[in-house]
Amino acid sequence: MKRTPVYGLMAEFATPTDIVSAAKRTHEAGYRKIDAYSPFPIEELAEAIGFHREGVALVTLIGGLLGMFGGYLLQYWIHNISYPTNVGGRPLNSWPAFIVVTFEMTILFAGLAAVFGMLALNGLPMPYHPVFNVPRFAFATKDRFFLIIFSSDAKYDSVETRRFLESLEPRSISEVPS
Amino acid sequence: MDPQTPVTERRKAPVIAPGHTFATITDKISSIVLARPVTNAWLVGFGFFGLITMMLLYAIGYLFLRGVGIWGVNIPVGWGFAIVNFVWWIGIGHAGTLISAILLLLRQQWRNSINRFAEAMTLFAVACAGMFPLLHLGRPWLFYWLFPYPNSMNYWPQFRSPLVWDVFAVSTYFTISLVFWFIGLIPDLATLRDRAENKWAAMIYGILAMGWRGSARHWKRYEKAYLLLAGLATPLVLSVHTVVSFDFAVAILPGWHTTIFPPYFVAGAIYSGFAMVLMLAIPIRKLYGLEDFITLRHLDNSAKVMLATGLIVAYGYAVEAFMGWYSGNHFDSFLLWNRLHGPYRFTYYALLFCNIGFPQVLWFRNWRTRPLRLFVVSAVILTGMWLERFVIVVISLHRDFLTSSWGMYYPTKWDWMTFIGTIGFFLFAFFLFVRILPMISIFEMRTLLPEAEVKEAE
Amino acid sequence: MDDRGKKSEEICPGKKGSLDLVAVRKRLEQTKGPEYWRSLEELAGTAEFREMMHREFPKGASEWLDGVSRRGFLKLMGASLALAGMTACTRQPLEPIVPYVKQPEEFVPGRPLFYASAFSMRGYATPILVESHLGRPTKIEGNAQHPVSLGGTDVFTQASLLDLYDPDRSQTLTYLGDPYSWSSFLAAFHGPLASQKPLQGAGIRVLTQSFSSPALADQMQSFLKLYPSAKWHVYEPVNRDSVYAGAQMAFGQPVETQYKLDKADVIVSLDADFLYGGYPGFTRYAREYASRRDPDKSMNRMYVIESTMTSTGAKADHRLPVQAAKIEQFARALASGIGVNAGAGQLGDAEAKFAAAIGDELKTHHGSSVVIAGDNQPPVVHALAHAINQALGNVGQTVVYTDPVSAIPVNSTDSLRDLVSDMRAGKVDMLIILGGNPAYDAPADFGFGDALKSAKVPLRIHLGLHQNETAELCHWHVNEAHYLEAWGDTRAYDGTVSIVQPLIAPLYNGKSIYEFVALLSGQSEATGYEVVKAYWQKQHSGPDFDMFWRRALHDGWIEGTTFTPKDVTTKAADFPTSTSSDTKSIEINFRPDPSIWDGRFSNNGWLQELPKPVSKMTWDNPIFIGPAMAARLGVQKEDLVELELQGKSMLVPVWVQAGQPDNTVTVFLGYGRTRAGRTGTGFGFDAYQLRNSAIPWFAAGLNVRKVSGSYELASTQGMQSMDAEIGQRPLVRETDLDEYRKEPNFAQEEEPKKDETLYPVVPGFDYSKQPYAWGMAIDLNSCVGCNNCIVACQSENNIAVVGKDQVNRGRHMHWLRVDTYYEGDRDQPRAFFQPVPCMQCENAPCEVVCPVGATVHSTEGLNDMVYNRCVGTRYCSNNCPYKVRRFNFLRFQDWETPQYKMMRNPNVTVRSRGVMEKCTYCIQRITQHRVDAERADTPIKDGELQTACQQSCPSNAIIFGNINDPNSKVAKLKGLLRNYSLLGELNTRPRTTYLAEIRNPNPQLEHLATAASAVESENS
Amino acid sequence: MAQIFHRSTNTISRATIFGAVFVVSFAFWVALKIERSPYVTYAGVARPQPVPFSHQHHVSGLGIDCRYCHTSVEVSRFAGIPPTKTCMNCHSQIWTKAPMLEPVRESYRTDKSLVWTRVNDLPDFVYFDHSIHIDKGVGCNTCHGPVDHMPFMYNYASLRMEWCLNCHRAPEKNLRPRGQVFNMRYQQPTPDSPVAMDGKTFSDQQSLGLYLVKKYKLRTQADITSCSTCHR
Repeated sequence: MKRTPVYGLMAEFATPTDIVSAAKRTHEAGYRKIDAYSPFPIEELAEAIGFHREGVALVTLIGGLLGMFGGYLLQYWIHNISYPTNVGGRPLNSWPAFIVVTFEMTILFAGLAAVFGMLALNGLPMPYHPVFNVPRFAFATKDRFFLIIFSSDAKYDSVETRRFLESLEPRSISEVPS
Repeated sequence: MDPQTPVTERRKAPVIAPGHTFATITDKISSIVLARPVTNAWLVGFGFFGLITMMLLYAIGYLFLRGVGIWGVNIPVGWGFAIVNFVWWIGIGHAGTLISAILLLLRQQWRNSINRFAEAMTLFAVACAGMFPLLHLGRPWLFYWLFPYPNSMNYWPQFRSPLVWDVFAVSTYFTISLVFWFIGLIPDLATLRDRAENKWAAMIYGILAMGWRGSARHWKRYEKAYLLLAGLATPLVLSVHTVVSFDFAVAILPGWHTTIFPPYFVAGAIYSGFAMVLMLAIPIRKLYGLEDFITLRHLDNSAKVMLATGLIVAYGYAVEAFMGWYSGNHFDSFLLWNRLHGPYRFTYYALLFCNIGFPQVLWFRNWRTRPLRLFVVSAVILTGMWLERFVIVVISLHRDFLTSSWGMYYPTKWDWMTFIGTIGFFLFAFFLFVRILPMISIFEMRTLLPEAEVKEAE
Repeated sequence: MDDRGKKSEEICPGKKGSLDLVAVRKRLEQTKGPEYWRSLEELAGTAEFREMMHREFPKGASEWLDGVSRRGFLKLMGASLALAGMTACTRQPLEPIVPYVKQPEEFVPGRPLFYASAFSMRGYATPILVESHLGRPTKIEGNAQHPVSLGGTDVFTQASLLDLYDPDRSQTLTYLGDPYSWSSFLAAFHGPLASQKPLQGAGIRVLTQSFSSPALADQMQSFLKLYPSAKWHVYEPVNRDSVYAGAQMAFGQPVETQYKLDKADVIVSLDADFLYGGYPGFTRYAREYASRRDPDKSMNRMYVIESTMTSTGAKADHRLPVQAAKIEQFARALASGIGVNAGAGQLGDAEAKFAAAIGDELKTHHGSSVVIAGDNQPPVVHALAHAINQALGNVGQTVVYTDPVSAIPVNSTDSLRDLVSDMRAGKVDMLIILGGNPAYDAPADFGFGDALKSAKVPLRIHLGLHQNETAELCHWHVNEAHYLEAWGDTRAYDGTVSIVQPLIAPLYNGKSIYEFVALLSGQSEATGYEVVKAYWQKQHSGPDFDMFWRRALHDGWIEGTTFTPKDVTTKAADFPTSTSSDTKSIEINFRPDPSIWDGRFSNNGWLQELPKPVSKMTWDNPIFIGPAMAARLGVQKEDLVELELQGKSMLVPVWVQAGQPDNTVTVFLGYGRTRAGRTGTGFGFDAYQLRNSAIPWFAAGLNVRKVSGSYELASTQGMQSMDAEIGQRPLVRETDLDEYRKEPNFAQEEEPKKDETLYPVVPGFDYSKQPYAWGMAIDLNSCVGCNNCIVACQSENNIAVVGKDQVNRGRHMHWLRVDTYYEGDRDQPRAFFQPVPCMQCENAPCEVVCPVGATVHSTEGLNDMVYNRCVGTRYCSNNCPYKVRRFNFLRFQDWETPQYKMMRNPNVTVRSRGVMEKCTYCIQRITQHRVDAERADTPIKDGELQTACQQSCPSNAIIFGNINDPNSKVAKLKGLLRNYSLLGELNTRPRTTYLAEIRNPNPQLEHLATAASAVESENS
Repeated sequence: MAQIFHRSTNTISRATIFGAVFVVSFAFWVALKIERSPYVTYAGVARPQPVPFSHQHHVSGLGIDCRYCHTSVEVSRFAGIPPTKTCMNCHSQIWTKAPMLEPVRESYRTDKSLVWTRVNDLPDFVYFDHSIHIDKGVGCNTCHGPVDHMPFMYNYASLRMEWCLNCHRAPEKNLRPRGQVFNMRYQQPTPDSPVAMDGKTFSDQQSLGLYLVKKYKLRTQADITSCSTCHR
């Protein structure tokens, strides 16, 4: 795909309601490579830009299962295979006693999987990003809402797209340099 | 907030005072960190607790030099202050996780303004707690033998021991609380990054924020991960104090060998935890003028939680006492007798007063909504919960099966220095926290505003 | 401490620099390890020593006082390094290994050798075997072949090993405190001795403790032949004067009385504490007594009438606590009761009934009963006892008379009195004190100390193990050789002679008493070996002396030296009244301390920390006061009281002792030493102040006044009753003979069935399939609470002494303790002893909770404790229902003092700070025997493998062995119906079990017992 | 707002996070290696000795049996270090002038012991018994290695607990006939060099080992891996 000097076009909105409707219309207009930014989570927004499957849950589940089996097998191996000892006449495989650690390991692995999974899927850390080139974007973490159409979108055309965005009555429109 | 609050507000205080916008919330909270100059009050407190932390280090140094013998522990009372403090601190930690995780699952929006520093409190409390199991070892420099690592002895930890469970439970708890707290911070760190005038501040917050830019996709994954973490932290927090209670319940000692322990330890933990939350929240909201965000509603609710958990704890005591009599096991009945008439009876009476008697004032709204009174109640409860652990550990140990091996336990100055030292360290860390991180979750506060609602565009 | 400076000055006027030297010694007592040695070299006369002192010692002293110092700091560094997780990378330092130049043939490195020898106290020997590792004696055991020991020992014998290695032992010969050589002493001594020759030694006085050594007696004779006018005195603070006087009274000659307790169905003790160490023949008596306590055979019955609560009284079937003076009356009543004309004693009601009942029983046991009078009773009581035994036809049956064991059976009090008057009269030119410490323990009225330091005695020489109070007042002090360092011989209570052979060359070139006496009779170069051997060469008529000699050394005694019974006839029986008892006034009783005796063991840490049998007191000698009397006086334990007797008074703390007779105060001798050493100095209170020659043992008219203030006492037992306020705890299961016959398995209620468990057999750990499963049975009926097992264990297992302060904090380290419980009326209680080692539970609660698996089970059912794995959570101890685990809260072991390094058992790890430890059933012995058995391809035979506590138990109360072998003694005992597990209801499956205690009360006297139990039942 | 960070920081930040994982695990791995390294275990490291005594020379060169010097090895836990006398038995006759042996002669003259550096040095809390190992058919060089090829003595094995356990968990892997215990050239049986014993021939260690385990009545694995076997 040919590289354009422009990263995308960004429109700024004042309220959650505006950005959500704007995003919906952009998506309906056939733009696919789009994104929206808000200072707090807005469930409708992701829907609006057509983002549905996030995949964190799966990662977490895998992590959890790993922790669970890993935890129990570790204990089983230690007390039955590696060095079986007679501890107070208790059975080698004292599974009731092993439950606790198994449980803790499950939680630990699941938790870490959730966090790092989320970061990885979000491609974080990413301290540099073109959108930060837009001065107004600083308000994305305060009280402003932004919609962006990436230049990589098939339907993207610097003139057409700008006109389309204007039709959404944003506070302002700015071009995001790559 | 002063007692003369408008009647309206008293009837049903909101979780956030009217008249705030996204901008005002953001500015007010972030300015505490970015704009507000260092106050003398802060410096004094910071310095003072810094000194106490030094005392802690001194006590620890001497401990490593001479051995645990400098404490009051002996045979039969092999565990003294160290374990008492450990359980106490762990318990305190629990409130943080409860507020941030369980209340989140329960959709209790009022949590949003207190969860941040409650979680910080959890971290510091668990850090304090974590010290003790290590310090109370006879040979602390071998603590790592409690972890399974491929060593040249080909020998492993003994996973039937509750102490190993502790190691895993506490370290898991600390790790999860830490990441939970941290990802909660990410969006706010981004906010600070974008607000900071100082280049270096911007840098640091920027690195920590990891380039968060609030993309809708990110938010969706973020929310999911946060929810899952909450879902994981909830059973975790319950398990941790259950495991701690196993330290006692698994032993065969009269007074320890009880099935009631897990539930009533957890309840007790939350009980003391909320007490600590209030003891921190009440002065902070005054000092930093955050009455708008930490409103009487929060105090009221926390007080109610304390009342509820307090009653569960009371029930726990009742069952213990009843079983002592009903079981017909004369060791248990003697334990009860010993608590009531033995040499440590006063600790038991004091505990009954602090944990059951006095907190009943919380039935009255005007105790729940008067910050000063609430502060006192919390202090009393914290003392009571410490005493509870003392009663469980020491009274059970000092007179067990064989009358010939009965003994007494007298804490030494080193016991006290270590205990007070950890309190100092706890507050020291907390002072640091309020200076450099937003003590209230900004982005979650934003969601509390009415305009955060997306109105259906027709 | 400072007053000692003053004192020494007035003691030796004109003695140059005395103050500094006192200061030096004082500091020496405070310093430890390397410093101590260095100082000694310096003491050996370098010029700039004194100014060095002031630079060196404060450092040393402060180091001992709190261990934060160079060494301590290094430890800190070590610890912090380690904390950085670096332990993995800290490497073992290179160790040297030093072979012999010429290795003695009999030595096999790594295997101990055993030598027969004998420990003797007051002239009475305990035959022993001494374990030696490459020439270092490390453990003392009873000589099982010897008829007197039968393997048993007493606490003093066991602990005498520590005296050998005592770093405070006097290590040089001194003149006025300055070190001198032996040769310079000879030079200085030669003149005065020679000048006595013309006077026939009129100015020579020799003072010894009482002894039985034939060789020494012979030397004495030849010395007295050489110097006919010289005098030889004997003094023993805890003497047997009244025993011999009693015999004199009864038979006209001093005779030794032996008892055959195995033949006695009825034993009556008149204040005789014959079931505790120190009593002549204790080891044998304990064995014989125990042999008759089997409830399934014919059981003996013991009555004890005593004036102080003792372990003997605790074992009595009927015990009558009365004032000491009362006992004479009791004896009279008893005697006339069986037809001896002794005049009726004035007795109270109950006492009279008691006496009558005993009388009736004695009459029905002609020839099978015995009456034993205590050493502390006046001669007349002994005479009465003799008369009673004669009347009952016990003589020749249960009572045997022989020649006295003591070589000089004179009245030691009179002997010392004569000496003092001679000293005062200036008749003494040279006083030679061979052993003992009269300056400390002589009767107060003699003023021996003042007489000694007065210029009237121009030459004073002291031979002794310690630079003690007496040595300080003498010009010359010669450091004596310990009995494990020197040759000698001695008699057991039955006269049998044992050769004392040295295990090690004298550590500090000490001289033995034989060598010193040889010097007196002019053979300055004679060694102890030559003296002793020469003497026996004379005695031995037979041809092959070497054979005889080797045999004697090997067996530990000399064939045919046992005394033959004497026929003695009673003189005209009149029994002069000695004391009039008035029960109104308070009586004072002097007793030797059960742990440190007359003070000779006060620098012995093992004994100082040994819980005394009835009070469990350590490190102190509070007075005994009965509960009722305490209530009257309004005092309780640890209160300070002032005792005032005949113008003399002292302050002492109170111990309220159950079973102590009313209106009687017992004070224990041996404490309050001022020059004992770092362990003995300054502990307890000196009771000799009140004791004078007229009242060696007891006297009426004591005033007890409560004064303000209190004094902390260190008792190791938390509570002395088995019953808590709620619920009785049948820790010691006991009943009387009739009940036992009715319901023999009474002890086994609550004993869970073998199959009552949820746990399957752990694979590979099926004990029933093992060749060995170790177990122990402790017969509470046999145990006489003599504490011997505790010291034996301490010596075998390198157990640390922690000191009074730590004991007070509940940190004493004894692996094996003996609990003493009192039941019923505290003024007339029934008392029980219960030795408690590790129970080695099969379902051990301690193991489950150990996070690092430092304590797990062996396949033979041992509860292994792995010190080097322990991180010290103390969870195991918390979860141990028997509280037998011990923790090194601080660094209790002394790692510096070189002597202690020599003393330790090389087969047992020396535990360091922060580690849990406990009884291991002497795993080192088990392993050694297993290895040897496997090499020989034979199973370990029952009885050949013995734990330390079992080996030297005089009463055979502790039986250890293989419970998988149905024919082993332990298996048989565990099969008995009275076998029970302590706290069995917890189902911990202890390998150590107990045989319930069965008493054999006299039906006639039952009402007393029932009265007691009535009180008990209302207590509970 | 302006960019705070340069483009490259993205890669850097990810690299650091990712790398951290490796750094930590590498450090851990190193620690474990060090614990087992000759630096800590001295395995294969010759010690400084007062006299450069060569086992190679005396054992393979002169064919002196181990027991000539280590006399107590069959009867005691401790094999024994030869007294100076033992050296002088020969060296009073041969090499009487060798300067190298002066310390020995001096020790003999002055009756002062030679101070050697201990080579196979177990921690003090480990109680090893030579006699029983020899009795059960564990060869000298199984633990001490090719002593007959050691000009300077060093410990062959790490003497770590895991090393002891290797054998205690499967003794059959190392047992040999008692007669061969002191044979430094003994080879474990292979098909082409079988070992004959009691009229049977064994062509592999496994079968021989299992046979000896029975014959020498070795205790079970559980027995000899119990803690009190070595620790007291």
